[in-house]
Amino acid sequence: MAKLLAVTIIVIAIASAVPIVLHIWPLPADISAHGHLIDEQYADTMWEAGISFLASQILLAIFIWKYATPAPNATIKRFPGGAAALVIAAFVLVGTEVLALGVFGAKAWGQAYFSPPSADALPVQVQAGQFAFYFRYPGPDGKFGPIHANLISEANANFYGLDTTNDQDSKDDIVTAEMAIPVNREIHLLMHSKDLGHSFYVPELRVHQDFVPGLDLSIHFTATKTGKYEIVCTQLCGLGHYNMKAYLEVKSPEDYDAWLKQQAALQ
Amino acid sequence: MTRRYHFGAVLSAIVLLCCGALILGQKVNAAGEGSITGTVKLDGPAPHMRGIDMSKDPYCVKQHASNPAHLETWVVGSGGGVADTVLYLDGWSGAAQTETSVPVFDQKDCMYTPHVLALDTNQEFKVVTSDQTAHNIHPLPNPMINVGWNQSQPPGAPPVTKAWKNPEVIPVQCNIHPWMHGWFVVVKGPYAVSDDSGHYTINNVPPGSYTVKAWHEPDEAQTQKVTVAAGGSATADFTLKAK
Amino acid sequence: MATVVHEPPKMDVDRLPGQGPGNGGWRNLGPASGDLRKVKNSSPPPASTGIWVGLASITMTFAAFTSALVVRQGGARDWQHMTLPPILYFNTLVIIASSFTLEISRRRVAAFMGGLQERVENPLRWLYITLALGLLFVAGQIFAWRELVSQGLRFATNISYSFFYLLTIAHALHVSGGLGGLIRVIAKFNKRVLKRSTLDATSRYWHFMGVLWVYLLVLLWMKL
Amino acid sequence: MHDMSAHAAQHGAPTSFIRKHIFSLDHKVIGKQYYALALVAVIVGMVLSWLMRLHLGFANFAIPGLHLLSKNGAPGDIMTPEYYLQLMTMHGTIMVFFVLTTAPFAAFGNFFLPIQTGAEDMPFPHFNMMSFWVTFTGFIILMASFFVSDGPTLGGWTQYAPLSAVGAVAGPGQGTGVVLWAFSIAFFCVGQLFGSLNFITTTLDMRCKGMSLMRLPLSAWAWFITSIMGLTAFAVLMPAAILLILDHVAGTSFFVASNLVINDSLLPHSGGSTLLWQHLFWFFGHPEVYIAIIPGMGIVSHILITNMRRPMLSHRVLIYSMGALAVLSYMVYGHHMFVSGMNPISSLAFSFPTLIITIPSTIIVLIWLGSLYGSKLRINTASLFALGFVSMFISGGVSGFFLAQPSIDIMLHATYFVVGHFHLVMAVAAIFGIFGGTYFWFPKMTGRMMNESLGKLHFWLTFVGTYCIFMPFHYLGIAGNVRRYQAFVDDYLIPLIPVHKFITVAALATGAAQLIFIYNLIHSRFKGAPAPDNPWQGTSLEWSTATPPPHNNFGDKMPVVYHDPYQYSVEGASSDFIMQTSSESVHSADEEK
Repeated sequence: MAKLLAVTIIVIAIASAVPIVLHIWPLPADISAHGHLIDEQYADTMWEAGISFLASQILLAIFIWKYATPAPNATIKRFPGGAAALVIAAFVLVGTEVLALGVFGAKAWGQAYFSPPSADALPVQVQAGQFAFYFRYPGPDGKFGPIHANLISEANANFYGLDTTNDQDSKDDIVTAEMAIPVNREIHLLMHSKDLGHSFYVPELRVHQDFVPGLDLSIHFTATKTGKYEIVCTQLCGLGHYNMKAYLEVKSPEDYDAWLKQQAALQ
Repeated sequence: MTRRYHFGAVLSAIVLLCCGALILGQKVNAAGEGSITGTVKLDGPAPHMRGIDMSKDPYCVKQHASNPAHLETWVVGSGGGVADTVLYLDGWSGAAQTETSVPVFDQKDCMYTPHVLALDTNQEFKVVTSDQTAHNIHPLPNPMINVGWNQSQPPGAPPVTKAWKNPEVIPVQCNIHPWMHGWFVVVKGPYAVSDDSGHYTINNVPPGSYTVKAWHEPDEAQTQKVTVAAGGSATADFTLKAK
Repeated sequence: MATVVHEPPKMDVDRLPGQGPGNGGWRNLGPASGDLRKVKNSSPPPASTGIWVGLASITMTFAAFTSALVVRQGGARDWQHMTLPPILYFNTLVIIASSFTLEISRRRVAAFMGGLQERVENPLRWLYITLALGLLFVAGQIFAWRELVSQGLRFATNISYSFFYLLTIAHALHVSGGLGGLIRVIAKFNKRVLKRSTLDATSRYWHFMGVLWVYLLVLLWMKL
Repeated sequence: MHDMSAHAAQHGAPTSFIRKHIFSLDHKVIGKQYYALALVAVIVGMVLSWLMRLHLGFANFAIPGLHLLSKNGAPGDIMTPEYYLQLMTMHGTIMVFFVLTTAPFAAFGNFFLPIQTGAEDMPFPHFNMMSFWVTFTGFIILMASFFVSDGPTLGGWTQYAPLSAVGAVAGPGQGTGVVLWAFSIAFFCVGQLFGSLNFITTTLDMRCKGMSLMRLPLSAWAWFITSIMGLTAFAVLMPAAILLILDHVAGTSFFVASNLVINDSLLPHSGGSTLLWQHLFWFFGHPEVYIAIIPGMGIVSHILITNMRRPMLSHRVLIYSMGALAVLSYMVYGHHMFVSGMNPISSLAFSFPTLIITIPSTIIVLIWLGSLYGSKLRINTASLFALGFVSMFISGGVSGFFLAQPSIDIMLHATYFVVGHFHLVMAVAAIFGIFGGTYFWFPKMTGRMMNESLGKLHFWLTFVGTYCIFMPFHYLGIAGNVRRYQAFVDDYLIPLIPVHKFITVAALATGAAQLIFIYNLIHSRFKGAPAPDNPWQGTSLEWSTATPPPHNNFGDKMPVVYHDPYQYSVEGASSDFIMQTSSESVHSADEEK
């Protein structure tokens, strides 16, 4: 039975590694300017975690195979070096490993979060609410009008609570239900929650940020490939959480301009 | 043996008599009731109704591929007739519940049909779904007046049967498709909802003087006084203004 | 405040069970050789360890409330700092005084138990005074709440009031627990079954409630 | 405050049924009560997970009879989105609180900590009894929320504000359901605080003669460390739950920000802090993970040592590592909030301790592996489950490398990768610890042996089954499958549905295998072979007393301890194990190392 267990553990360990090695379910293809850092970090971590995983499972299996049901006159053998060697090994091997991961990971994180958006980044606002995203483009004046929470009315399609009669800045704001962005241009995404906690996650874009009610956050990113992607909510927000999504279209600058004009006409 | 037959015969006769009296009585009553008819019109041009972008749910987009969806705040027919106006008798003091039919509130193509559902107090209604995407029905009454609910209806789920206890104008929304917006207008007594050409008829109105109230979303309300003769019909036309 | 007078250690390796707390304890570091002659024979009574553990958890609870208050006060613009009802300062004096009276009674009980004090009335009187002061404190707190409510300042009026009610009520409930402990001590003392560890634990708890109150008062009074 | 210590020693064996089996002061009965509670809870939680998996694998599958559970939640037997989330929330809450905390910590700890320390009972038996009954009340309150009109809360076991704090407008169950949830959690916290108080005091003050701290078995150490964590963690969750209740019933705004709009209506709250809940919750939540797993580590070490016939390479290093886990667990809780809008610098600050926590975990695993080397391993159901625990802990642990790094967390946060990670490392591993403990200690607890053949069958099905369930979770997460979705409507998730079908089948099969365990448990309780006092030739104190132990644990003579806890295969000794109570004088290389 011990040998069966050892074999089972090895089979499970190898079977677990197969889909990873064969890239059966890989990370979604990266379309962002900063994503390669995350992907490299992920790949490095996968190597280290994979080796630790396989090595420890196989060691466990070997020891089970070898030391179960010993001969009656067998004596206890001590692991060479004893506990001290293992503690040192843990500190040295895992310590350097995690330190390296930590330091390089900090770089990837910093790339995404510590640099300010460039001055010519395109500002887009996203508002999350139960259970849809709405996007706002500032229009020709480049300014977003103020949000009046008491005017928010999904019944009248005033999703942002804009007062277009009194607020000058609101008049040319363009509110849309899908997000389109020009390719290779930095986007400065201003995040606002209408009601609860939500999240903005585009796996291909390597972007993931929660909406915090009462606290407007912003992130910035650049998409490098045109195409249609999905923005999904990852923060449990109620019964329609699974269907809280919007499409993200990365368009060529010309297509983007045309799209924006078309949306402006619909306001 | 014969006595038993006698008893049976007498009982049947009594039952028959009672039923007959009831039916006759109703007929007599119905003969005395009148109706109020009229037209609801809009003053000025029909406001522009914004289109609805349903892109978040591809199913909804597909349903509206040929007929683009737009807001239904003002549905104005030819000749300026306004649909979805609720007409009812203000200060109704007659029977507690006059309407007993079970109207249907359908979720079809990611919109509500009808957009406005008028109801008598305690009148049961059915919420059904014709869509292959899940909706949630979330009416939000004033908690001091009625008890709200929020319930999903996945595709193929049986109808939800509900009723409202007290008169109130209750907005209803689907949060999964936030553009889906409708109204439950709960009134006491007979009511009618104007059709696409603005016509309406309130039936079963006993003779007497009434104030007819016309309600249109979001909070437009007008009144007119009419007198209904026994078996006759009164007319009340309304002209609304879009804000 | 004062030295804790331990009960004399009792030790019998082969004692029968059911005659007192465990023989071991955290001071009882057994030698490797199995030679038990060097082993210390007593541990502190569990009540005196237990009370510290309990106080630690109460401290954590109020630390959590404090961090909530700090975050909530610092993060929002809707904080209206409240003026504390003046009676609270009187209550503070009462609870501090009760700590002193309890300490006096603790010593007198110890003297009585040690046979140095003949008359039971003397320590008992001080216990009753402490109990009365404790009740007065709780009554004073209730008076403060009533006063605020009569001015229309309720739980949800502003977040500062929410914290005020929350912290003072939580504290008052803990003080009421302490009053229960005091009544228990008095009852046991009257029956002459009071143990020193019970008395010491109760008095530690009571002093802690006093310190906690002063802390809460400063926390509510301060504008961060 | 309350001096019940005298009572601990003085209370004689009760005679009435109620005092003996229901409101018992005996730590052994309370331990069994906790075990029974965990058993009921785990069955409820497992059935919930079956329903969830059926719904996930086969969308809009009508589960016959489901409408009997909830008319609104499953009209026509089809699960609604909210009902899925409600079941999910209840599954998480029941499992984390009423199974993973109660079974390894409160149940086994209550039964064996006093025995392993050589105490007659806990020092405050009334608190101990209250601990169980308050926890039980919490469970009943939680179950009651199934029967309120709009069902239990759907906010997830983390119950993030403001979804949890704004009331019924946010969704079904977010009114009464949340309030009941919060009350249940507050009760649970109080119960565990009472329990922790007893555990700590027992370990410090109630040890028998000769029982130094380092002579405590590893399981006792694990319970001691866990109880210190419980004391601090539950003391923080309880105030958080109280604040949540106040936001509901008193109209306060601790967690609800200003100007929130739902259904076009402005919510009557202002100024609350959303992140405050997350900080309070995770300050409890991360230590809670270790509260669930550290007792498992202790139990598994205890089982492994007994079955390897040798002590661990180092007794102290294991204890220090578990202590380090406990201390670090308070410094890492922010890694749950990397993308929550916390300052990105604090994300990094939380990242490093999270990575460092792998060091003590690695040490523990290496000590287990190193001790396995050159041992005389006996294979029985208990040791199989202990070895399974080690394997699960490794598998679940390595995925922590990914989640500890904020940069990779951008990809994996809130995906099935996280679900796979915590199920393996915390849930399944802890459950393996519970199973191992059950097969190992059942003889001592009931006086009867469990059926080994059924036990081994149960192990194989469970071991392979859980890997089939939880390994694919990682792949789903890497592909970006978001958790807490009741259906997969996103275009990029639709190709993953076959994986979900596979997981569902595996989950149903593995769940069915647990029926073997329940049968074995009940059958062996009444019909099992009578157990000897020391069936596994163990050395610690629980094996030196009668089976089952008498009311005061050790009969009429208190034990005296002469040895370290694990004197196995000592050269020159009269047998291959020396009980802690044996006065045999031996030279041991391992003693006090």
